[in-house]
Amino acid sequence: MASNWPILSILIWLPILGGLAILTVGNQRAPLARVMALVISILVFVFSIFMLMAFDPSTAAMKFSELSPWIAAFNVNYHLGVDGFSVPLILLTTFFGVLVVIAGWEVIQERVQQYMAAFLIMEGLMVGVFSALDALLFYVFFEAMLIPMFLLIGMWGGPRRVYATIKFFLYTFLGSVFMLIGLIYLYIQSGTWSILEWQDFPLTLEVQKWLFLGFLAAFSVKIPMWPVHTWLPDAHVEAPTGGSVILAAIMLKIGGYGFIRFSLPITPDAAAALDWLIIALSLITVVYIGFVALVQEDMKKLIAYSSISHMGFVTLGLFIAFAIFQNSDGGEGAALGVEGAMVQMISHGFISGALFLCVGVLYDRLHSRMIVDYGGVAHTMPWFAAFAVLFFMANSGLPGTSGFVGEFMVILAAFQANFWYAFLASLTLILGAAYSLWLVKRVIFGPVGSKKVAKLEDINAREALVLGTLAVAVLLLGLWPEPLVNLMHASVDQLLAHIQQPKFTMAGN
Amino acid sequence: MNTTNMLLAAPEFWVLIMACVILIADLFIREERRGIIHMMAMITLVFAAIITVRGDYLSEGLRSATAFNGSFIRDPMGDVLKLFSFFILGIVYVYAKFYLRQFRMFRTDFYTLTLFALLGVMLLISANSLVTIYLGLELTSLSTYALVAFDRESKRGSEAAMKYFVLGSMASGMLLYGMSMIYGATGSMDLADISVAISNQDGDSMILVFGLVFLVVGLAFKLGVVPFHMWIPDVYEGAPAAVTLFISAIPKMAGFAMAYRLLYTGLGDLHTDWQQMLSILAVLSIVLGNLAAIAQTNIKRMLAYSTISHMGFILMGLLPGTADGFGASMYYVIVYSLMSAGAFGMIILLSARGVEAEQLDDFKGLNQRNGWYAAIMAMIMFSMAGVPVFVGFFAKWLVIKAALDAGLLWLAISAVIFSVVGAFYYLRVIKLMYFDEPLTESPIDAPVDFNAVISLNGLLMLGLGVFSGSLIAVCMSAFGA
Amino acid sequence: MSLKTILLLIPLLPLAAAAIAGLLRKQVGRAGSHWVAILGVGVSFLLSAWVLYQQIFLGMETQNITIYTWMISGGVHFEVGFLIDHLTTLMMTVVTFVSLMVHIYTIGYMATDPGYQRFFSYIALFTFSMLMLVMSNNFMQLFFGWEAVGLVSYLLIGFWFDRESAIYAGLKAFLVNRVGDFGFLLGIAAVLYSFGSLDYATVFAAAPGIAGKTVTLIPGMEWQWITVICICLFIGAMGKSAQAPLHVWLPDSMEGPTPISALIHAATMVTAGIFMVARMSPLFELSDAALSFVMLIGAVTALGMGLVGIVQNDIKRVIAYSTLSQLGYMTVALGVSAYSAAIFHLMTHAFFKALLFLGAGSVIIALHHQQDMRYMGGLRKQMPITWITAWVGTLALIGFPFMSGFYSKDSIIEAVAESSRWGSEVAYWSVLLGVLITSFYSFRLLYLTFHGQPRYRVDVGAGEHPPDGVVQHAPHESPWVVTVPLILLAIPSIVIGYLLIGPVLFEGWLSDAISVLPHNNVLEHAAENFHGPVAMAKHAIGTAPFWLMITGFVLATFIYQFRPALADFFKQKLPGIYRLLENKYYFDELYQKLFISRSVRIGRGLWKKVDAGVIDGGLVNGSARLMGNLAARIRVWQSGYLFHYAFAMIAGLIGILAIWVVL
Amino acid sequence: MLTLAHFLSLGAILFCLGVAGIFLNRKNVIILLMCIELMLLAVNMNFVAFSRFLGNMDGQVFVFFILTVAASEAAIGLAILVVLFRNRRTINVAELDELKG
Repeated sequence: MASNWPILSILIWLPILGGLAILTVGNQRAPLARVMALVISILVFVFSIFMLMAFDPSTAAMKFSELSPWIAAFNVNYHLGVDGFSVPLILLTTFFGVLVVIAGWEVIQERVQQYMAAFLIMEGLMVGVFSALDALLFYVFFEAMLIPMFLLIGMWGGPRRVYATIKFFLYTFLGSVFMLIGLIYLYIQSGTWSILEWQDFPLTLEVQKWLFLGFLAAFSVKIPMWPVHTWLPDAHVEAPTGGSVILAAIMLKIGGYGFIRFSLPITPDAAAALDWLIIALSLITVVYIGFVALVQEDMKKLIAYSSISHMGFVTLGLFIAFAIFQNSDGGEGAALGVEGAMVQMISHGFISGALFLCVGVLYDRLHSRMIVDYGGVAHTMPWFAAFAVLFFMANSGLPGTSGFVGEFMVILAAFQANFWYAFLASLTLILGAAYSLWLVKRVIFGPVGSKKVAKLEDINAREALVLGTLAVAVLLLGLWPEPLVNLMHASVDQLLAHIQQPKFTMAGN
Repeated sequence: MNTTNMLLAAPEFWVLIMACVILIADLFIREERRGIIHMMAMITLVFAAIITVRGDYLSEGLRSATAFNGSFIRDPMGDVLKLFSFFILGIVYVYAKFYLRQFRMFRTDFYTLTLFALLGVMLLISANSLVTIYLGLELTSLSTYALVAFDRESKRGSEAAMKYFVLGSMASGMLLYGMSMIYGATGSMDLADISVAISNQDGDSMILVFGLVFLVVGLAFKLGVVPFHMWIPDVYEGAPAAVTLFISAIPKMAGFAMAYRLLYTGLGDLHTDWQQMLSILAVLSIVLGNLAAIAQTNIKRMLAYSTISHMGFILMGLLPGTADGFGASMYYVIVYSLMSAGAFGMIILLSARGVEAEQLDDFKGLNQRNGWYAAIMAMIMFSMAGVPVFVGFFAKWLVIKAALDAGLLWLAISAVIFSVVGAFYYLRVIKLMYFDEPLTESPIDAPVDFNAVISLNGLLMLGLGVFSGSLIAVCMSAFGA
Repeated sequence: MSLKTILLLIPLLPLAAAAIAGLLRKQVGRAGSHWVAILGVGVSFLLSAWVLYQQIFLGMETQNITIYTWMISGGVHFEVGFLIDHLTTLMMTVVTFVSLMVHIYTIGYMATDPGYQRFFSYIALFTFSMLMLVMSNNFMQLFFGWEAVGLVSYLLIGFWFDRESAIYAGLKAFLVNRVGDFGFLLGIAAVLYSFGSLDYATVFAAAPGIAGKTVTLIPGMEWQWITVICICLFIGAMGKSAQAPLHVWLPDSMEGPTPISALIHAATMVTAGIFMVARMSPLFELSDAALSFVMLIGAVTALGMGLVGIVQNDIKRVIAYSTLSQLGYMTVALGVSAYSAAIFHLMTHAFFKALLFLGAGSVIIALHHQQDMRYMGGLRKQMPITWITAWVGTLALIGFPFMSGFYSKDSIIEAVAESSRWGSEVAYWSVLLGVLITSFYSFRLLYLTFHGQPRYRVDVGAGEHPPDGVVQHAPHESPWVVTVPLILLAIPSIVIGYLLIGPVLFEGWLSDAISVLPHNNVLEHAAENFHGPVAMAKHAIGTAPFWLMITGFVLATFIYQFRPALADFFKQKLPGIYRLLENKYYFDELYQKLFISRSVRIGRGLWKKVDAGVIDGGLVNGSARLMGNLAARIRVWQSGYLFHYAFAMIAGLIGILAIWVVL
Repeated sequence: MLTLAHFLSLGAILFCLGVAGIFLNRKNVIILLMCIELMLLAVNMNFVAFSRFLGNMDGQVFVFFILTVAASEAAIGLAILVVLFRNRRTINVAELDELKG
């Protein structure tokens, strides 16, 4: 493996250019489009494995950096690089890149080339988000990603797809433009777009607060947090299965990643000063959304709400650090919180992706997402039922599955900050189990719900492959998270050391 | 300073001559062979570009050169704008030929009028005194008045022309009134002299500001900024698509140049005053333009309101009064012209024999009829909405930065919020193309040159975005930034 | 083979068996799946026994082995490892033994069930989880096993997933357990916070250091930190060991197949809470308040649940309530610091309660899944082995001298009597009264099932699902796969107490795992009076518990053998009490109202009103509507009239003039 | 003695008349054309006055340009008027409202 390859550029541009190439295949040759998409996505995944193998987790420095001028007049650079935060997320992205292609193999019959291309282009853009070290480049990827998703939901989505997709687009767009203003402001102040340089750029507390709120607007919508979460259930419900999977598994993570890359290191003092806000919102998200998920009648909506609730742990884990610093001397729990948030993101990627795929399996057969239309699926689809129960259990945070790890770490960390934070966060143990298993009870178990259910066929080899892969991932991560956590130690330590240094003192007040 | 180097105006002379040649040539060319006129017009543009590029007028250390006793100026900014005017007019001609042929309006008048308008635009771009500004403006305006009524059978066209004419003349009157005040306060017509006079003079700023207000009004009308925008929707809708295409793409560049010359070269010392005026006008345009566009069902009219909001953004770039700001505005205006040309090109493309595709519904299901055309339109729409990686985003980014440079955070915030509102109606077009079923299955066909140009136009949206550094660098260096 | 390999094999063999039986169903077939499961669990049992042997006779040291590092984060090493001391080994042996018995029994019990292989897979998986729980050397792995057994319990309760009541019971069990786990997890977090580690050894060593530390969780109330930790942990135990008020899931769990009731809901899983508290004795010892709390909860459960057992008609439910009551005994023992008594009772209870459940199962298959005792009777003739073993189980349960239950239960009662803990009088009277009640309902069960006249009739043409009181075939004794486990369980039910009371309770065999502060050591007094098991039994004849037990026996005999009408008489005379017991103190209704309906209402309110109403309807779509309305309004300004346009321009001009020239 | 202020006032009044005519008149388009001429003449008045009082000829030169342009403007305006009348058979300002919204 030649270590001087522009591996990140390959990971970004191979799927994008490949996607554009697929577009030229045309409507008539769907099989060719599928095969091309599969080959490209596997190739990308293989490259990302190369990257993982060459990645040295022992330092926090950016690796595989690439730097060349892009908009020289404003000091904007094509600057890429990865650290312990980005690598797992990139791998998650490329992994799902392959899965969604397989998942959409037979399901999508119309305009296959556009469907596959949209996924590949989105994959490239998402890798771009995770590896951009130039703020404008980040923003460009961050926003451009909306386009393929917008089209995906709108073109292959459910009956209310237009409402859902426009809502999705405008919601996230509105959030991110505030960030843009913040970024431009930072450029005006600092003369650079480099995220890394910004991290050391002194800012007064007042300014930091405004910037923080700008970042918050973008990332809280993306992740999403209460009360700006309402786009997600609609988008998920209407999106085609693959779209839901990518949306839940990766796109939400971009919000969390943004907090890690921007909010925490660039405006650490504001984050410290406003941590109560994020913690409060996170806890509301966890509990409130848990209750809402409980009463959903649409499977996808339930999973969507459950995603939101789980994302509450990410923000909680990230911002709990400040409360821990105030409480204890060592602040070691802070690392637990941040790493827990990261693990939660990866794990939630697997689980929510798997859950949406499960719903997709049912939807493909019965064309309904409503819980009442099912019942007793375990009779006719035992293998599917086994997978579904596993994933729903993982969703409810069962130890031994990945779903447990992140929540466990964050709750442990939250306890270091405040008993009541941990108390409220732990409520998810009950709520998560309640909504997940209640759904299982109504859909998977029970007497056969209808004649249609009685005629269901169990999953085929392709579906089994997808779900099986995810099941392995979910279990592996649950039983041995150390390799994942090990990737980010250095980066987490550096981040935590960094955010304890007040920046505003350097700025003069 | 006082060298009367007529060669500086060589591009203008060339265009003038060719406009006259074409006017006369028409007498000798039969109707079936009118394609020759089109070729001649294209050649005019090509040579005008070559002449402009080859004009080696910059002597050591100077960034500009003047002619005609200082009332005409050649500088890099003017050259860039002129080059883009030629380029975009070339695009316009290709689109327009297709349209005019389909609608049986393929007459030489179109070419002569647009070339005269181009001459006016060029003059305006290079104008360095109140007189040349006025002349350039009127030359452009009078040609376009006539163009709007180009379809002599059209009720809407003649109504639009009448409205445009009356309002435009009124705006010229106001501009002139402002000029008279400036002249009265400074005793000069030459912008450089005016600038000097203002910086030396302390009293009598009352008349000056009074004049400034009128100038700004005239300018605002030219650009189509709220509340002087009322002509835009009606003219865009009423005029034939080919003319709308021209009006939306070319004169805006002159409008920007005029603003730069008048406000910065001439009245730079009144910066704080015009900054405030323009910021109010900008926010009004952005808000009203984007809002009103939502309610439209006619795509030409929708694009008209979208233009109004874009003009608000262009004004934002002028606010800081710095090279970066003007560069941003110029970048925006060029990008806008390209987007606008593409959008109207698509309308022309979809217009089937004798019926303009001016309803939004005409775009329904375009992706299923022809994926590539839909993709072009989608790129244009995303670009107009300011979604990255398309070039429109970078334009918005730069003008927002300019607003922040000027310390106008509130303006930047309202601009971005309403650009989100605006994104809604652009998305609606995409929704129609991609998510809806087509109303007709009839194939879309267009000549090769049209296809090539519209493809180029669409790809530019993406290409200029991905490789945005180059054009931005050109625009910035035009102002010496 | 190294010791580590052997120890690893003990849990992994059942896991492998579970995987094979579950995933390779087609390949191994029905017989293959039960063979593989039995083999896995059997070897696992033998290995456990070997370890026990090593410990007892060869003096093997306590082993604290790390298997692998699960994760390192925030300076904390999370590891998976084994702590093999006497307590662990005892549990391992009991678990694998009972599990093995249940495995064998299942061959007969589930013979015709289509989910045969799945069932074996589940119980093998359960054995694995339970072993991981008891063998753990740290809190995290404990929690792993803790939840894993909960998962298998959930799956097994809902094993017949076409039965609405079964899947409901499964869900209920899991959720109620989750409530307990909620506290447990907080407890674990508290442990980590206080000690910086989750390793038992580290934590227990550091425990005395935080005694006296206080915390204010609610303003104005200061608590001992250690009390908070212990109560949180104990909430977990309350869920798992079904202590009031988190007991509601256990009776419903009887919806599962009977072998499961024996294995999970009587012998092993439900005792995990007891095991856990005993394991945490170094922590609990530091908090008198927490122990009092534990003791009182146990006392309430012991008495209250026994009472409910009296009015149940479902044979399994009677045993289930009996289990609850016995778990209450164990908890009381924990509360008075008699941890080894609790563990001892746990062990004896595992045998005799498994025996009772399996006996009940034997009856149930004989009557074609009839579980209502009102339609049984007189089965002693057809099912002699079942009948005798049931008697053995009953005698053990009620604590008849020399039987295993006697030694463990009497020790507990004695320990409570010795205790001077706050509230120990209440506990004492509860456990004492409990003896009477236990005796009463146990004999009621025996009489109703095996004695008297049959209250069913045999009708060959009754069809697949005959009405209550009708069976298709005459009942007969169960096959050997059923009766052998019964016999094998009956033996320890008789002798294990006799054999082990000395070493386990009084000779400090468990002292390497359990620590008791001197002033709490209630068993010390009993140890002084202990002169061998025979003497203890003799001595018992003169004590209150013995006579209470006899009273219960006499009452039950009188009512159910001679005067059946008396039962109805009491029912009619004491309708209030009867209804209260019949409805299990209305806990289910209360929870339904208080939590479930309310949660659903809250959820729906938040969803429809706040999410869909305020946020989406108001802010999101509201702003969209606002924009639309504004757009429609603004549109009107573009009236089409030239003079309006001109006016707008002039207004604009005048506006700007007004601002800049006039102002 | 006539001062600059007098001339300017006259110019302003004429200009205002022209402007007011445009938006007050709701009848005839031709009147609009006349109003526009009036505005331009008002401006001319200003230029001439300024030129005279500043002693600078530029203003008066500009006036000639304005007059010329005004003439061509009138020509265009009338041409449009003719087209308009041909198409709609009316030159009533209040009826020119097909394009709106």
